[in-house]
Amino acid sequence: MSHDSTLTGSEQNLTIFKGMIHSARLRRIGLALGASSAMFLSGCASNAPQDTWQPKGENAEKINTLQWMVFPLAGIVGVLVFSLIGYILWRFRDKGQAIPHQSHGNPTIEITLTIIPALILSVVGVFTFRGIFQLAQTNDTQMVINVTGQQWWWEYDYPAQVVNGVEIAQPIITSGQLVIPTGTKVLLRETSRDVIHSYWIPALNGKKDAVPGRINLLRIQANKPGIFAGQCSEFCGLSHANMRMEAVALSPEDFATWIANQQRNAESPAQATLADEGETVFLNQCIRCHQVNGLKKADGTAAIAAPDENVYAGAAPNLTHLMSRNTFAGAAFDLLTDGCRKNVWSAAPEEFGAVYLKGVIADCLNQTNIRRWLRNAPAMKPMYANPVKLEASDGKYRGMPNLGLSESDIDKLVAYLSTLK
Amino acid sequence: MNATATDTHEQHDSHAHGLSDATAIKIALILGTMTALEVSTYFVDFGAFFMPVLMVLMVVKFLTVVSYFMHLKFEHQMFKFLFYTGLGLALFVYFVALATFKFFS
Amino acid sequence: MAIIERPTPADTISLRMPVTPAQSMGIVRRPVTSTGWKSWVFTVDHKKIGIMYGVFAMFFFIVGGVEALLIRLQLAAPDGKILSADLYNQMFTMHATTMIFLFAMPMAAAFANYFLPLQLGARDVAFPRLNALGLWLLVAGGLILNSSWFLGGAADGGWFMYSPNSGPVFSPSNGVDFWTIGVQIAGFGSLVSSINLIVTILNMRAPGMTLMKMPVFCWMIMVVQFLLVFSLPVITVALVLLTFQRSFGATFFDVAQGADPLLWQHLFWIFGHPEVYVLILPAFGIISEVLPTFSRKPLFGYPFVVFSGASIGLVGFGVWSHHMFATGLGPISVAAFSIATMAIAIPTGVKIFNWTLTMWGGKIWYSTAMKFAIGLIVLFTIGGLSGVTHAVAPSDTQQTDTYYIVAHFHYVLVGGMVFGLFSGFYYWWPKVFGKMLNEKLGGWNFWLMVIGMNMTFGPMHILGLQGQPRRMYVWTEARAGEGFFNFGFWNRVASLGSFILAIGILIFLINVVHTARKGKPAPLDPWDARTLEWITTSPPKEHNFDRIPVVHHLDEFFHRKYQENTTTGEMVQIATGAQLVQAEEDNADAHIHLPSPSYWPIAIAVGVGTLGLGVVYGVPIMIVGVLIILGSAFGFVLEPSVADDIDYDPPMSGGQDTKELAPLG
Amino acid sequence: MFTTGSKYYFGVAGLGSLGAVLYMVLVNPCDVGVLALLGIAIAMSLVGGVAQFTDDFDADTVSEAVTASASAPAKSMWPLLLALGGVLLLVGMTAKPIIFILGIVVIFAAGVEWALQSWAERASTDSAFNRFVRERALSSLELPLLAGGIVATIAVAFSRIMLAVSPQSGAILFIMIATAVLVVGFLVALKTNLKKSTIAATCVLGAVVLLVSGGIAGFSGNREELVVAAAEDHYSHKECEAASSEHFDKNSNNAVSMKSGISATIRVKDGKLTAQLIGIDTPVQVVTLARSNLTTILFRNLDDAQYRLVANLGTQKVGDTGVEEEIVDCTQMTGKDQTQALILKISKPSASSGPYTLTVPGLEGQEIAVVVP
Amino acid sequence: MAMWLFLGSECLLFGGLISTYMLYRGRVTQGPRPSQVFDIPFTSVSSFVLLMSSLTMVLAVTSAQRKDNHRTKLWLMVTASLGATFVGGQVYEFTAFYNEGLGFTTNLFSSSFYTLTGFHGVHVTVGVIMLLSLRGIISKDKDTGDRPEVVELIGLYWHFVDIVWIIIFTLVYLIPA
Repeated sequence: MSHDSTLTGSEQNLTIFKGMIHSARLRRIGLALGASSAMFLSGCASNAPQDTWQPKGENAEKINTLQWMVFPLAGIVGVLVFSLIGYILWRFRDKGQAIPHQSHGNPTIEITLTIIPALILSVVGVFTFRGIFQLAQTNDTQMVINVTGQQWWWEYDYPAQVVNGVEIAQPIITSGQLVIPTGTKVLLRETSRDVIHSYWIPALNGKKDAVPGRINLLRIQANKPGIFAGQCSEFCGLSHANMRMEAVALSPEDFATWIANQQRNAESPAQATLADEGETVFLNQCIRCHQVNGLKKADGTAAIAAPDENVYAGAAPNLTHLMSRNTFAGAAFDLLTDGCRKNVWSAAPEEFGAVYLKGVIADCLNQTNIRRWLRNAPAMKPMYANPVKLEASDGKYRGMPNLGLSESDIDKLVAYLSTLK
Repeated sequence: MNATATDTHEQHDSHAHGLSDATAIKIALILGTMTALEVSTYFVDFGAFFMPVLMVLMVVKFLTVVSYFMHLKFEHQMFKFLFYTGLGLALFVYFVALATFKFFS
Repeated sequence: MAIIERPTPADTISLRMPVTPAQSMGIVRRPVTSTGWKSWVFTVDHKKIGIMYGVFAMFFFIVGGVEALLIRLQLAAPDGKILSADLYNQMFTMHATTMIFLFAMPMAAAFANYFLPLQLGARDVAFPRLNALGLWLLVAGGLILNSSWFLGGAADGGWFMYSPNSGPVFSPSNGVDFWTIGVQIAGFGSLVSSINLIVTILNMRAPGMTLMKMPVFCWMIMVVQFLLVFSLPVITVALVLLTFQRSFGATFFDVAQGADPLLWQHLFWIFGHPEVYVLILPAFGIISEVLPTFSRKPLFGYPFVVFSGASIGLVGFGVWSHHMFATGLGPISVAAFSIATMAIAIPTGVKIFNWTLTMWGGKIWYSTAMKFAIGLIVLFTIGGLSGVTHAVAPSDTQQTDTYYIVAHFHYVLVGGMVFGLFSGFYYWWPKVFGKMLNEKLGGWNFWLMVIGMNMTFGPMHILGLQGQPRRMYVWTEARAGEGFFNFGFWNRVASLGSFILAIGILIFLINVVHTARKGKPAPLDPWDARTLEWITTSPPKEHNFDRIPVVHHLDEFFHRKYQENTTTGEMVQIATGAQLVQAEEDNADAHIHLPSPSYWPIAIAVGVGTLGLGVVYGVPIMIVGVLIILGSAFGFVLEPSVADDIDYDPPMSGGQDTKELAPLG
Repeated sequence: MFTTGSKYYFGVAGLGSLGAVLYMVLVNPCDVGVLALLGIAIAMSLVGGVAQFTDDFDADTVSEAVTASASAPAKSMWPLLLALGGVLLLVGMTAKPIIFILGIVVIFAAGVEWALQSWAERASTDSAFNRFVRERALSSLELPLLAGGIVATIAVAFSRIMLAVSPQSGAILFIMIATAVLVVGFLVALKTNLKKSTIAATCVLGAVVLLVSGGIAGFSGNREELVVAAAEDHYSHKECEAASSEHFDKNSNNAVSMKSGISATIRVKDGKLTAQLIGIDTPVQVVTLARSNLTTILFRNLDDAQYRLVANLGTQKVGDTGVEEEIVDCTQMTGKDQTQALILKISKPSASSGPYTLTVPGLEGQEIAVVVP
Repeated sequence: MAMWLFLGSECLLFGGLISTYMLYRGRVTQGPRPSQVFDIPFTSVSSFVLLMSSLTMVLAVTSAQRKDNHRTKLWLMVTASLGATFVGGQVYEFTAFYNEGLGFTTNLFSSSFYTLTGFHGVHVTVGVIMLLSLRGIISKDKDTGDRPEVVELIGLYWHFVDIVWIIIFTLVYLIPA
């Protein structure tokens, strides 16, 4: 069926204008064209990752039901009104008739025409009312994830809890891709560290703003394993367009595997490898903001990042399991090459978990993207990273600065980062 | 009182605002008393009546000044409409807005 | 024939004052020039002010249009390179701000200023000098807003300017300062002129014109002015809070202190939603004049149209939070605002039905003005229906901040408001300039705009439902999808459409130039119109009416031309418009008092502008601004109510026949 | 009485001494500026005295000039004021910027007045008309500025008095001043036979009293409590002990007006400490807070005893000294059924300097753990 | 009429400022809280003063309607003096609060408090300036002309400032105590 009955409306509207000057026959042809084109359009099943009409979870389905009620209704009303207008425009065109009787109206008709829309709307209103309260329900939640937005990426932290019988003993921090188990009612507690963002995975639920200082609740649930795209949808400054996110649904078993992996600390690469040298570069540069759990400084103490001293938001993505995610920099860029990405996105639900849990294997690593990023991040994604212009934020960056790394450092870092699975 | 005498005398000549100097002074005294009562809540514990008493006094004072000092009571309907629309809208809009911040819970 | 009586040169010299005061006194007198640039700058004539509003608005319509075209160019293909992220953000912010504050509101004010007194049968507005003040404040605001382009970058926080993104840390350039100041000043201007217009409507109607015999255009303008009077102070509060935070370090939106960013959103939308009706209702008023004229029938259900307009205004104050369904208000608030939002669809629907039924049984003349009016009905209905789809709050959470919303409000504002204003251009052009706009070019203008508009904004419905959010300086192939509904195709269509729309508007400008140079002089009553503005010459004289008309009917002018044949029930013409105008001239009033021009409105506006710049650039400039305001405000108040006789060129004698000022204007 | 010329000199002398007093009050009593101003005052009084004595040096010519022509320059004090402005400017350069600014203002005002006056004098040959011109041109500026000046003077003088005296006597004084104004008003209104000069004298007297006492008060400085308060700034440090603190807990109240955006609510009921998180329906004992995130926590006391909520957020190094300092934040003392808000931003993970806890002094052994990953 | 419309509009302005204050007065992370700095006896006197100035304004208006220039000027002066004292009181209050550690940028309470009462204070000041100027105009211009209306308009404005203070006094000062 049509995705958009208003589209039918605009088709219709063009039709009407034709009808206005031409004959009724043409108008009828136009109508027929409009109807058939609507059917044609609906025939083309699209594959848009952010389509709002392809719900993949309970709450999105509830919304979709309401959409299926109100859109056709609006379409029908539109068609009726436009038909009436078209008819009037043709019937009462100036054919040389006398000046019409100066009728000032007809209260019966008017009251009727006021009551009819009121009735229609009150029916819609009842369903809306019910829908709002259903969507706000949280008391049967099975899992909680804290979602924090900042310019221009999302952080997810999973508090210690037991999900579907699997224990998350230590809090997990990840970013960009939200991983959830299928068939589980997951509650997102959203907030922000700087400006207002909005979390929106169309396939799972409508959007909800992440407001600094507030906790907003959004419940999502995925029916089947798969990956669902989203995009920050509240204007949040310079790189708003590059603040994306993905939600990954894994079967409960796969999810347990994922959790087990996330609970691991990173291990240092073998001595005297390129990756080992990369670790040194990391400890010199990246650790200022990016945490890698388990990473130790040369003196053996734990290396703890201090993003609060360098970045205005006070946080930077935790890179401990970077290669378990498919994207980086606010899910704006792929860690996977195009081919591998396609494999993940088009994987059938049954095999999706296996494909996803492989992470970014060496063959699939998108070297171009990650190297470009390390070479000059702000050039790839606009950010406030020019130290000269940071007076207002006490010299703290908003986003990642250009680190001025040498090509060999970049080689080493890439080697090291690939070990962070 | 001298001024009052001339005032009542001339009252018919002036606009029909119906507020003589004497009445104005009486109203001011009443308003003063109410303010004193309000202030007393600071020194005396009114318990559960604290908020309602203050609110009622505030509203009464407000309306008294508006009706008599600003003689809105004696003015044309249109003037009342203009002012009270603004006032009513302000009350409605800001009450609702505060309610969304869970101000009253 | 009445004239504004001026003395003959023989009366000039007053022996008491041998020195010619024109050389000596400059600013202490009221200016009196009636030609040249001074006659415009210092004018208090509502018609001249109306025209200046129009010119100003048209200029910014073009500016905003160019900004829109740049935006569409950037988005025509994935990863657009025409604008940087920063510039794009400034562009969409200023596009919205310009179109709303510097085009739509001034253009509506242009129509209101010009036609309100004419339709009411008045000689001028209630406070002519305040009227001029409103205009010049708006100009000051507009200049300040746009000067930011050249002074370190324009505002980049969106026209909604949500905190904390608009705070000093997240928008470090001066752009937001200029924005708050500019909007604030323009807002003062609107406040001043709206108070003026309300008083005009309530006090200065022609004898016999009860409120329910007043043209619908005046009604809609009155509703709009009430909306402005009661919503502008709210945005003033919001802007003051933001200015204090940015310039003086206040903490209002500082989350670290415990502030709640939603405060801004509430204040903004308490203003912002009535503002939507401020934009659309004048257009409703215009087509409520155009449709009856060209259908040769009175408006169907006049009281219903009036009351639906008023109730739209009233309910419009109770629905602001539907812009905030996704902000986490809690289900109760969302439900309440959702229902209220649906309720507002009812009066809107009533209007559409009444317009439609006005045409029923009529004798429709498809002039360009009528075409635009019909275009408004159809396009606005589309926008209205898509509006209903997001009054359903859960559905809105999928649509808000996507291109679906962009499509919705452009159908409402371009399809609704702009089409209404263009309908007004074609309808009233002969009245204002005495020449007919070319109908053939008008046809091109209309059809290109219809096609362009639908091509631009129609596809945005699809884009939005496919999940393309707004305000993104690029869109990416990775999220574009495949098949018929992919982003790429429809974005290209939209960009193409925007240029067609632009060509349509260009043709209007060509039409204007063409008309000015070669246009036919307009007949006195070219459209067989219905309301009082046509009972005088085109363009109207400075004093509007030779004789203040006495009103007996709604559509007075029509009823003076036609009478119902009591037996057959047919309307029979008893006089032509030209005859009626002649009759008025023959029975002109003897003495007509009009206010003198004044220096002070523009002086105050200069002072306010200086003060505004001072907020950005430092206290000394502020002091200068305050001094200018103080001086000119007292000059304004103390100004003699009558220009001195000797100020006239040639000077005039005696006081009784001079121009006269409305009290405390 | 005084001759025309001497009036101006005495006027300037008066202004000079007034300026000196103001300067002493506002800027610094022992400064070169005071000397300069007093010098001007004395010099001008001398010259004024001479002028008075010699009948304006040569009275005849002056009076002749005035009567000779209506268009002759009228008497003007603007040049002198201009000069005074210049003096202020010079003094200001050596002394205080405020004098400098005052000088600029005076010069500006005198310049404008003078220019307009001389311009008005040439407007026509009719002096009445010229006055009219001058007034119309200037009253729009003079009126508001004069009014503004009066408001400012009264406000400054009055507030200095209030700052100097104790709050109690301040309130009484305030009542007395207001009553005096009212009473004088009513008296004048009722007694129509009062002489104008009496009224004027009363007003002048009132103004002088206000100004002089304002000057004295400003000179003697703020009352002691305020000085102490300004020095100590005792509301700026939080005292998080179990006992009530003198300043921090003074008049504590539970006006947590805005209850939106709350992340967690901590309750004390029957001596038990529990935490409730938004979105999670069961009470918890461990709270996970995201790093560097602003979190509002409500503390609600349902017991009779007074408690406060204390957040112990580990330690931080103080500068380069290597000394570890505990980071503690807390609410005020909270009485029964009262609520207080605590706004936290924790920038270090609990792994680095934890563990973090929320405790209530007086309820030992109970705590809510805070985990910051 | 225009004045009433303007006052209706001002209702929304002060409504917004009062709401902002109400919302923020309890959110204090540092520095003093409302109940710690307010000096209720003093502010009560302020309120009385403003209330009485409303009375004298009424008297000025009635005098003007009687074309009694002498009393009009007198009551205008008295009203202006009371108003100026009120402003002085506010200056005192602000200075005292500042000394106690409550700067404009200290916390949400201080920002919203100073903005609200400052806006009101500016309104009072503008009112006093208008009163004094009006008095000056009446002195200079013997012709009363439309003066009663002008006195009345300024009176309306003055009373409005007073009713705003009635609300501020209760909501801002008395309630948190």
